[in-house]
Amino acid sequence: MNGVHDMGGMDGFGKVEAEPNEPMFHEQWEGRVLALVRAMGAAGAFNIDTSRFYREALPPHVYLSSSYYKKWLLGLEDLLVDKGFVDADEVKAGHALKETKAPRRGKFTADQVERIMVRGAFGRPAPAPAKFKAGDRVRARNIHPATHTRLPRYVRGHVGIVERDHGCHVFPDSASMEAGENPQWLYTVVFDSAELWGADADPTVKISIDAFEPYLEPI
Amino acid sequence: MNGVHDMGGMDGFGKVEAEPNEPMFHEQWEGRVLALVRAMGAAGAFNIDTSRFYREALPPHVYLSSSYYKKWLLGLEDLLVDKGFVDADEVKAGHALKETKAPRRGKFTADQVERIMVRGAFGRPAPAPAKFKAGDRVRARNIHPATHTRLPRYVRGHVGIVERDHGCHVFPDSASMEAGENPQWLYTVVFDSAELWGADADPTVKISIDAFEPYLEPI
Amino acid sequence: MAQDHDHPHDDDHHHDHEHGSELSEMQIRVRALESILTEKGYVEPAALDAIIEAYETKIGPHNGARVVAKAWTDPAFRQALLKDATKAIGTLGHVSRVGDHLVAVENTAERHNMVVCTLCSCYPWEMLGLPPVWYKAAPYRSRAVKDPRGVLADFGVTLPSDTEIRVWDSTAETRFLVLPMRPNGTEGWSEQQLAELVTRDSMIGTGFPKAPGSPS
Amino acid sequence: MAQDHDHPHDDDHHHDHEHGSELSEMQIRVRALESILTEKGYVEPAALDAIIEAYETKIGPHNGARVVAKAWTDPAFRQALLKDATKAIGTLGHVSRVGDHLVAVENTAERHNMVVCTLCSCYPWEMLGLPPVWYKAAPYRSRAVKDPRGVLADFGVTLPSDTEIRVWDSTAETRFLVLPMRPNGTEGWSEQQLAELVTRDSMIGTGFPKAPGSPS
Repeated sequence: MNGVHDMGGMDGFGKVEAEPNEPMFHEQWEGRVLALVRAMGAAGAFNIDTSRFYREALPPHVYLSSSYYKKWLLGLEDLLVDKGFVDADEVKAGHALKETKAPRRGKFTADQVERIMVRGAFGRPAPAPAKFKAGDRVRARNIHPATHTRLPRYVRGHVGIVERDHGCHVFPDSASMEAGENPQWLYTVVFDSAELWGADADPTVKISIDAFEPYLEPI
Repeated sequence: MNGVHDMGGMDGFGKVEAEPNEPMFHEQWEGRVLALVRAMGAAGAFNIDTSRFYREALPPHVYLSSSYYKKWLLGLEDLLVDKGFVDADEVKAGHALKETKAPRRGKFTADQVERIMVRGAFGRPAPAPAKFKAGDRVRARNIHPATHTRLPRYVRGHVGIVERDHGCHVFPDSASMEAGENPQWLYTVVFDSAELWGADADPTVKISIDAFEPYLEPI
Repeated sequence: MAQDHDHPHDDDHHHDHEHGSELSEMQIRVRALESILTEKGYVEPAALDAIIEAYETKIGPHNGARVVAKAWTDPAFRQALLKDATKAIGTLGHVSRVGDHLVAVENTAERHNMVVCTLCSCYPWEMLGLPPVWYKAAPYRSRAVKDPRGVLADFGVTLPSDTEIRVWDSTAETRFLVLPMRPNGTEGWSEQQLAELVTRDSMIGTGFPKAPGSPS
Repeated sequence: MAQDHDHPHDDDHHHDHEHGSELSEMQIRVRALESILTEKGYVEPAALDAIIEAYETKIGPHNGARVVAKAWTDPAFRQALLKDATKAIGTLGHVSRVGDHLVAVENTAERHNMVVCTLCSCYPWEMLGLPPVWYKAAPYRSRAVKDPRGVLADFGVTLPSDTEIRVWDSTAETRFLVLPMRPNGTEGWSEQQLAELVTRDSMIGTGFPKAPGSPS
């Protein structure tokens, strides 16, 4: 979706402000939200792409004015309600009122923590040969799906060079909709700054994205 | 600027909700803000393009969460402070503390109201012949100025057809910076929906913008 | 998704205009700015009163409705309107306020026109009055250029699937007025009768004129 | 413009994390959701405690720093790291947690690398810990791909004007670790000494390693 989360190249957000000696969490509840999201994901209630989609789908002014972990909480609440793991009445009441819908992998318990401290593996066997190889010129397709995609707006329609081939990976556009993993070839595609930002762009800058094969067309 | 005001084609804002029997103003202060903006503009404190730029430059989360006339007020305050007509201390205090900086056309008085009830004239004599004519295929340039522009992001890089020639008009990109009127030819340029939104777009839809000549390149 | 049902954090989805406390804060703030600008001699309160009164009494969709009704009954005027709306309207004694570069666009059985301003809120004030909140708000501005049929559905408006839809994004100081199709069953009606059928939304392109005999 | 000076409506520019009352509301809300999920048997509080403890104790930029220091002292490891970072790091006994498709990108005198995730907050957690707020926030995400030199200036970092800047937008499940240039004056240093110089920001590309002798 062309949401406000897709902010590469936007103006108006001001300077980057780094906080010296920033703590891992600014409030105790932030760690709790992180743990809840990781635990419910590990229990099989959702995959990472679905959880991203729910954060992106927050109303834009909420997305922009909420802190990071607040967005995580709001997205998690929406997702759990939509998928039937929690009822909106339960969220209001603050405790369980309805039957449990078993998540795919069952209750998340403490002995599984070590497993989730390594990032999930998204590489998959290739269902078909790669269409592109390093050195190929490709155009990022001008697509505007209403659903989740990982092709940012700022590259759509623009021409870049395939630089690396990462093999086949779970396709977020499908996984986010719970429509299967639908593995696709993944490439690093690099763009000149002038191609993306026009003739006035800094000529010393190149920008790459990691693009799934359906995002690209040959030229 | 690539601000959040440039929202053509964005997703996530929900349904259009029309209010039956909507009043002209929902609160008394809204009319007052409108009148202040019109009066200060008519006094010569700013032109319409500059006032638009100050609204666009509000922090994005403020832009999205403020009502329409609140945006007008916030933009007006910022503009009057930046241009030296009002001091930030005066806004805090709620009354005048510093000397007056005379606006270009002087005090706005009640006898001038009729004049401003007709929209200003933005047509200007042509400084050069038009580069394009009806029927020409043109590409909207891929420009990303940090300052005010009226070329929306959703058409940049895309090809359309010149449909009408409106003569020469004040160029907002210049006027907003108080860099003169710099008149430019203005054209209605029409795009197929698939050109803008990809192969899945509704084929019965065409979209036009009014584009100043510097926004366009021949193809 | 979040917009589609009653979510527990709907309290986070508020906008300013729903908050009473916010509003009185705004009143104080606007009054303060008016005091400053008055004290500094930039404006006078009587002029502000007169501006508001002019908006409240002198402009509004009745102006556009009279233009549309005239075009429905006078083929020469219709031609002139479509050629140069500012000039054509300037010849009408009863509508004196019309800015430059007004463009009238005609709906037909084959083509429906719809007007938006994606970048701000450009709108033909002289013809239609101040725009409604929805015209200035993000849902309409964002979707009109990408999903006009979806937007029309929000208004309860359905067009035949093969009707061409032309969206006019008001990105300059041109202004657009939709000339809707004359309703059937109005043969022989006077301009004044016809003007009663012309709604604001029908001149934006998000609605149709009223049908004869429908509740006014 | 609005961002650049002390404006009267700065009170409107707040974000949630600056409001104490908001935070306690959040605490109540998070606790409520945890109760529901616990009561329904999806999670157990001890598992949540263990997750938080693992984040707080087992990951962090010290992991990345050891990898960088090793690459600075061991040319074969450096080669292997640049070829396949996941595989190369997997051979190190002391860094057991590394996900698939980690990519190490090397800074040189000619090219500086910088990593961003414009769409969300993708970041090599196992190597660097949880990302700082600025990495996840709109200013960095929006500007890194369009004005990386301006972003570097916000960090007080200046590069020669002819140095190529390569921005890596983390749009998939690949993760990027910048291998910064080894500081001058560190000849003969041990891996452990070198690791002390490697900052988190130098592995994102928004900073440099510390110089020898600089305050730690």
